Amino acid sequence: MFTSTPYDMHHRLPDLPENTDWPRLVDGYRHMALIRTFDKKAVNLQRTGKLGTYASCLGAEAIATAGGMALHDGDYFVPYYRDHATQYLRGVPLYQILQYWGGDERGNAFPTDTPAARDLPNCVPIATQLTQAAGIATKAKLGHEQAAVLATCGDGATSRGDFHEALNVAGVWQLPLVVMVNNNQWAISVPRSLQTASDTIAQKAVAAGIEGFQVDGNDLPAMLETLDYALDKARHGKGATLIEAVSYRLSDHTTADDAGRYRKASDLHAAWQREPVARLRQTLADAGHWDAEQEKKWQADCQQQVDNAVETYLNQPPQAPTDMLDYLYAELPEALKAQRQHLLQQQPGGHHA
Amino acid sequence: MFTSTPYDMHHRLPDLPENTDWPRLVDGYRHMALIRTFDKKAVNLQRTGKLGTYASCLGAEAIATAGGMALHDGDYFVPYYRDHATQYLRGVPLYQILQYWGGDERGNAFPTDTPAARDLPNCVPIATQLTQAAGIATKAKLGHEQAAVLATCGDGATSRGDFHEALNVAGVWQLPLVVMVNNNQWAISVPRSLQTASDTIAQKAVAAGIEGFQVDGNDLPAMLETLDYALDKARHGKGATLIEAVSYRLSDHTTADDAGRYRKASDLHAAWQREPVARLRQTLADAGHWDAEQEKKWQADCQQQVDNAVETYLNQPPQAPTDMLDYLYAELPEALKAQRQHLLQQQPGGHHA
Amino acid sequence: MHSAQPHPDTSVPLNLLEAVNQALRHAMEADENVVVLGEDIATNGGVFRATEGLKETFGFRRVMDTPLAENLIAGLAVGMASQGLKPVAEIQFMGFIYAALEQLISHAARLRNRTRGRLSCPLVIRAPFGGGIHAPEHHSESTEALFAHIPGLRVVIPSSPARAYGLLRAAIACPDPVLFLEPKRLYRLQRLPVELEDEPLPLDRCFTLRAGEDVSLISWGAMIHETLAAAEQLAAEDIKAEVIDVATLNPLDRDTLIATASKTGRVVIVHEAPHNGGFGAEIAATLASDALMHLLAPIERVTGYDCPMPYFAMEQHYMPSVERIVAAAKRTLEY
Amino acid sequence: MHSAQPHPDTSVPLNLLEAVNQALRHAMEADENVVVLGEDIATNGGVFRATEGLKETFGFRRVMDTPLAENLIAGLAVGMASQGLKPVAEIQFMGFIYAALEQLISHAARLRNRTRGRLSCPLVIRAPFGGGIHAPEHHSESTEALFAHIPGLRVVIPSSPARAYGLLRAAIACPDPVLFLEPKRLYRLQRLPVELEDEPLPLDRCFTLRAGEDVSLISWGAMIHETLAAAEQLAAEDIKAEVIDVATLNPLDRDTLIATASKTGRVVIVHEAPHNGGFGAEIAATLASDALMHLLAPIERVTGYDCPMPYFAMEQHYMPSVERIVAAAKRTLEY
Ligand SMILES: Cc1ncc(C[n+]2csc(CCOP(=O)(O)OP(=O)(O)O)c2C)c(N)n1
Ligand SMILES: Cc1ncc(C[n+]2csc(CCOP(=O)(O)OP(=O)(O)O)c2C)c(N)n1
Ligand SMILES: [Mg+2]
Ligand SMILES: [Mg+2]
Repeated sequence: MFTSTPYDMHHRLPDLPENTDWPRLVDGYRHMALIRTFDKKAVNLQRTGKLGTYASCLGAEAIATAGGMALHDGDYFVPYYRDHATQYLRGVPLYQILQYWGGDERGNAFPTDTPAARDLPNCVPIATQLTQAAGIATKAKLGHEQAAVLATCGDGATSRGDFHEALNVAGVWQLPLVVMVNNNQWAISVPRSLQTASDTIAQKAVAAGIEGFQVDGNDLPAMLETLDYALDKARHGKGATLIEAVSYRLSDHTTADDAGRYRKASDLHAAWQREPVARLRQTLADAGHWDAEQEKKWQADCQQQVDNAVETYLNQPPQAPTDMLDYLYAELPEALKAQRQHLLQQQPGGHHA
Repeated sequence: MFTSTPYDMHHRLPDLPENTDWPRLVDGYRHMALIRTFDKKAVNLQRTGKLGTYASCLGAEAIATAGGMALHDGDYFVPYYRDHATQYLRGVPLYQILQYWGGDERGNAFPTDTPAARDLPNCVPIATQLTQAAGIATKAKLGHEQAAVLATCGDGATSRGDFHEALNVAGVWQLPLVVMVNNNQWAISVPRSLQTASDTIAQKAVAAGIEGFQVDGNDLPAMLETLDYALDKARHGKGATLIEAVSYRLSDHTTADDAGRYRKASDLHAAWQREPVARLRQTLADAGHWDAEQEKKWQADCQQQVDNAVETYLNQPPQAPTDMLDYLYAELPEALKAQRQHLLQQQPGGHHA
Repeated sequence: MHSAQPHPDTSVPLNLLEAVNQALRHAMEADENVVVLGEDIATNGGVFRATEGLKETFGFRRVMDTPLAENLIAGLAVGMASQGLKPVAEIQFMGFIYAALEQLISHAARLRNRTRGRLSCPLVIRAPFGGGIHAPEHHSESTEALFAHIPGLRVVIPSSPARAYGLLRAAIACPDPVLFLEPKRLYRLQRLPVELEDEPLPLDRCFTLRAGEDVSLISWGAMIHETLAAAEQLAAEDIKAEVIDVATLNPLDRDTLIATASKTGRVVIVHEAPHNGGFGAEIAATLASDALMHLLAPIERVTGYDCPMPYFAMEQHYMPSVERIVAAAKRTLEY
Repeated sequence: MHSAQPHPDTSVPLNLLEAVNQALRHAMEADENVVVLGEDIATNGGVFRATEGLKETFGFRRVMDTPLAENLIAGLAVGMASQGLKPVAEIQFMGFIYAALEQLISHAARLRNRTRGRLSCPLVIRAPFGGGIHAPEHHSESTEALFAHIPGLRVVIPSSPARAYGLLRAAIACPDPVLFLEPKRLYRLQRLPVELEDEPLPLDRCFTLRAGEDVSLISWGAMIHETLAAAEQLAAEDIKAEVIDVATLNPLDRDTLIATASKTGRVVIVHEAPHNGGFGAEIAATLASDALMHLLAPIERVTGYDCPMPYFAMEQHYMPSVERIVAAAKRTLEY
């Protein structure tokens, strides 16, 4: 029932088998490099007052990229808030990701012509997305959709009852659900060791009677392999899976946090030795699928894409204040019409009162 | 970490070892027989309109009796609502148990000179008592009390997040907590198989990194052995334990339920073959520690005790309506004085308005 | 003004529970996206039998016994609703709904707003509420005010079989999340004619159950019955009371309330929930502001006391009585 | 009338956050049964630093980083409090308190009542609340009305460093469960003198922050600051506003509120929470009933709109402004 794939703690990825799909890994590398560039820019935008509190995905690139790559268009994605790479791969433009973290709900109005159209938005109340993901999986199952639902959360989220309730119903209803835990060792300042006494997070699957895996979250090929298996299993009606992706949060919790208060510099330094992006680049380079020239060009490309996204983001027109009422119900109730009128009057040009 | 004691599905208990504490088992038998007499009477009182909705403990006698016997005076008990035997053994008089089910909060004002004095009252919102039990265990641990906390719940309760949250904190804080699940195969009409896909409930301990046992809940000696071990372990600071006590609910869920709608008569019949009271009587008789004469006398005694309790219960004076306000805060707030006055006036003799 | 006048030709006599059951059945027939879920609702047909027979007709796929977890039930419903299903979830008793609040407040009520209309959340949560049936502890709650204060969540409370049917059909058809509270004391009170082929009832209108000029009695849920009885008693003394069933607490039909208060100048608001912060306060505050110049007496609130509903031995001392309503109405007249 | 006049000799300048921190420290020094628990409160000293330094002084046994689960935090606190500890639990943001509601409603607020005084539940739940700091989604809630409607649960909201200190000391000493809501927008606003050796402040009294005869401005929490600013503006036009900080929503000090309304005849109630079913309704309803004959104008409520607090880009459009308060006050005067 529960299998543990020991993950490599060193800075090199394990050797890959002969039949490795190199183009897929190169693609994966490109995405990871792009999202890292994006992430750095987002942190800077926050520092200069152009973005709100932002949750960096530094160190989570392989996990979220693998999620985005392994999902099929007909699948569903239920994120937490560190899944920028997955969202991007589902079709959310980078500028909209910035718009969200810029305090603007329009960032959640994903383009309707992409797989992201029906994905849930970022989930801020920890773990609450997981029972919803089970509900979506139920819908997919009832409709014989042969679709999988991928839901993500952090190691801290596993302490909330929601995590267990969702896994439990996924087990008993044999739902096409994959719950992937980004075990980055911290929940803000609380280390994994104070979160739970279980040796692994993967073994929590035992309580729900489903399969659980522990996998190196800094190893894109391993992540893809595990996700391919679990999502495929879900699509074929073979039940739910818990994946513990072991990583390390290389950033502060968010831009509002100062990890220096609780994290040892030596731990952070050690974690950098096995960070996912450099590891994959090394593997690709060693195998002759990536070189310095390509790297230089791609980095420039990434910068360009991110700069464009920032420009688009900064040029979005402001929302109408009445938007706060206009999207709440399918139709504005009679009872809110006076408030809407009042809001209109508060606006520059309107009649103040 | 997780051990499963296969339980005996037949109508005889397993053979007992040489050093069996027979007087303790005879005591246990007496308690179980008493509570069964009580239970039958309580159901009848409900049928004749003298009690409210009542949760029968038919089939749970060994579990709850073992709990009451294994607890020490300095321990804490956190019940659900089928633990009449434990409550009785902690010092709650039978009439007060009736008073509770008679719709009267005074039934929760346990005598102050008994171990029950600090026990929590029955818990109606399923599973909510478990995190509280963890809180009590934390208090016991902080105070170096060498005391254990025993909390109970049903199989249905294991689906609630509270169950997992409580076990998880008990694991990570190494709390002196024992959670005992009365797995009676039903949560009202929902069978165990629709509640969870885990093979056992005991294995849910794996998620919390604590020890879990499955034990035959119709086997008083086995229950005592397991509880002795787990409570002792707790008292000695060795951490928390989950116990799955496998039983069968021989009654309707409560007097408001009709199990005939969802339970096969043959299943019920099969369950009666291994019910805990007759089984223990047989074992004691076989070993020469109990005979028909003793049985007759004790049954008469039980009847007498229960009749006395019913009389005391029925003769309790009514509460003052102002009690609904007077116990809410330590001191009646100014803001409630007018309401209290109003309540006084509503009473016969008072001024209606 | 919406009054449930039965069409003599096609109406059938149903009690409130049967009306709920029929509404569920007909909604499931009309739209295959409607599914029901909850504890004990499939094989057992619900502890009150509100879902009786649905599993037999629609099968386990659309009638789901969930594991015992209210937070899960709400989360499942949110997930389903986000993708176009129309889940109708039962919470067995209102006293057990609190674990579902986070999903309702933080997700169900906000999903449309926070995705700027991309996703919506057309779920219905049904829960029996209120006291008076000698139930166990925690089984007799009336905490509707908590929900009425959640923007984005509709709160609907029927007080007759016809309104139960018509409002539940409307709630299920509604693209917004709805909390549908069923006054369990009325479940089997009486069979009354229910017109099954009418349009669903509006979700934003009060119902005027009795017209009158002297005093307005405003209530909802089971208390409507004490309120109507009080109106009857007042009539015997030639006092004409208007009785308004608020029925939808959010959004609130302020116009009808202001109109009745302006007409009679005297208002008694009746609810079973505790006084402090009860929803009667919102209505009283609205009327005191928007109908102030018409008020001839202070607004009276006849409510439960500021304590939890007592365990059943003292229930009747807690519940607002016909007597208290009549006395309050007279106070407004004698002011 | 309780006004926090500093004793010039022993007072120290603190901001609201520091006052909370000092109150926790002094309560822990005074009573070894006081323990604090929550997410990130020990090593990190709380995400706002309200518990900074406590772990260093009192150790991990009394300053507990819990696993990430608000329902657990509340349940732990209930269990501890039932056995004589005095837990002070932090919920990191009010937007994450909903999972704790079941424990608060069904247990904390009832334990004394349902055991007829055998057990009690002297816990404090602290939570930062309100908007205005450009926080992420779900971090800017003001849902105090939900809690004020729970009988048995005290709801306390300070609006200055001195009241934060004095009320938190009182809340921790109180044998009843208390929800203590901290207006996070004020955390670091200004340092003001706090008298650390005074008696704890009363938990059932409003504070009159400014006396006046023309109009009563009633508010609580961060909105006190807009309200005081509005009073200042009104003063410039020679309108004397009385400003009342309600401070304890449950139990509510109706006497002080009725007195001010009776004196001025004009009332403006200000809160950040949405309008419908907000706690302003309870105050307005009380005054419209018990001070009706003194009212010279309809009671005004200046509140948030009936929608969730918007994500921060539109926060300022949602928040009641000084301008809106002044305009409402003038409407009552021009009525
Ligand atoms: C229900 C809830 N409680 C608390 C918070 C505040 N909070 C935000 S992130 C976080 C830690 C989450 O840790 P983890 O689940 O490990 O995810 P990570 O951020 O490490 O990826 C906390 C406590 C929240 N957002 N929601
Ligand atoms: C939170 C909550 N949800 C629902 C109920 C209604 N209810 C009462 S008992 C019960 C089933 C409990 O089953 P289980 O935990 O197996 O205990 P058992 O009664 O079988 O001993 C339910 C659903 C409740 N009391 N509390
Ligand atoms: Mg983490
Ligand atoms: Mg059971």
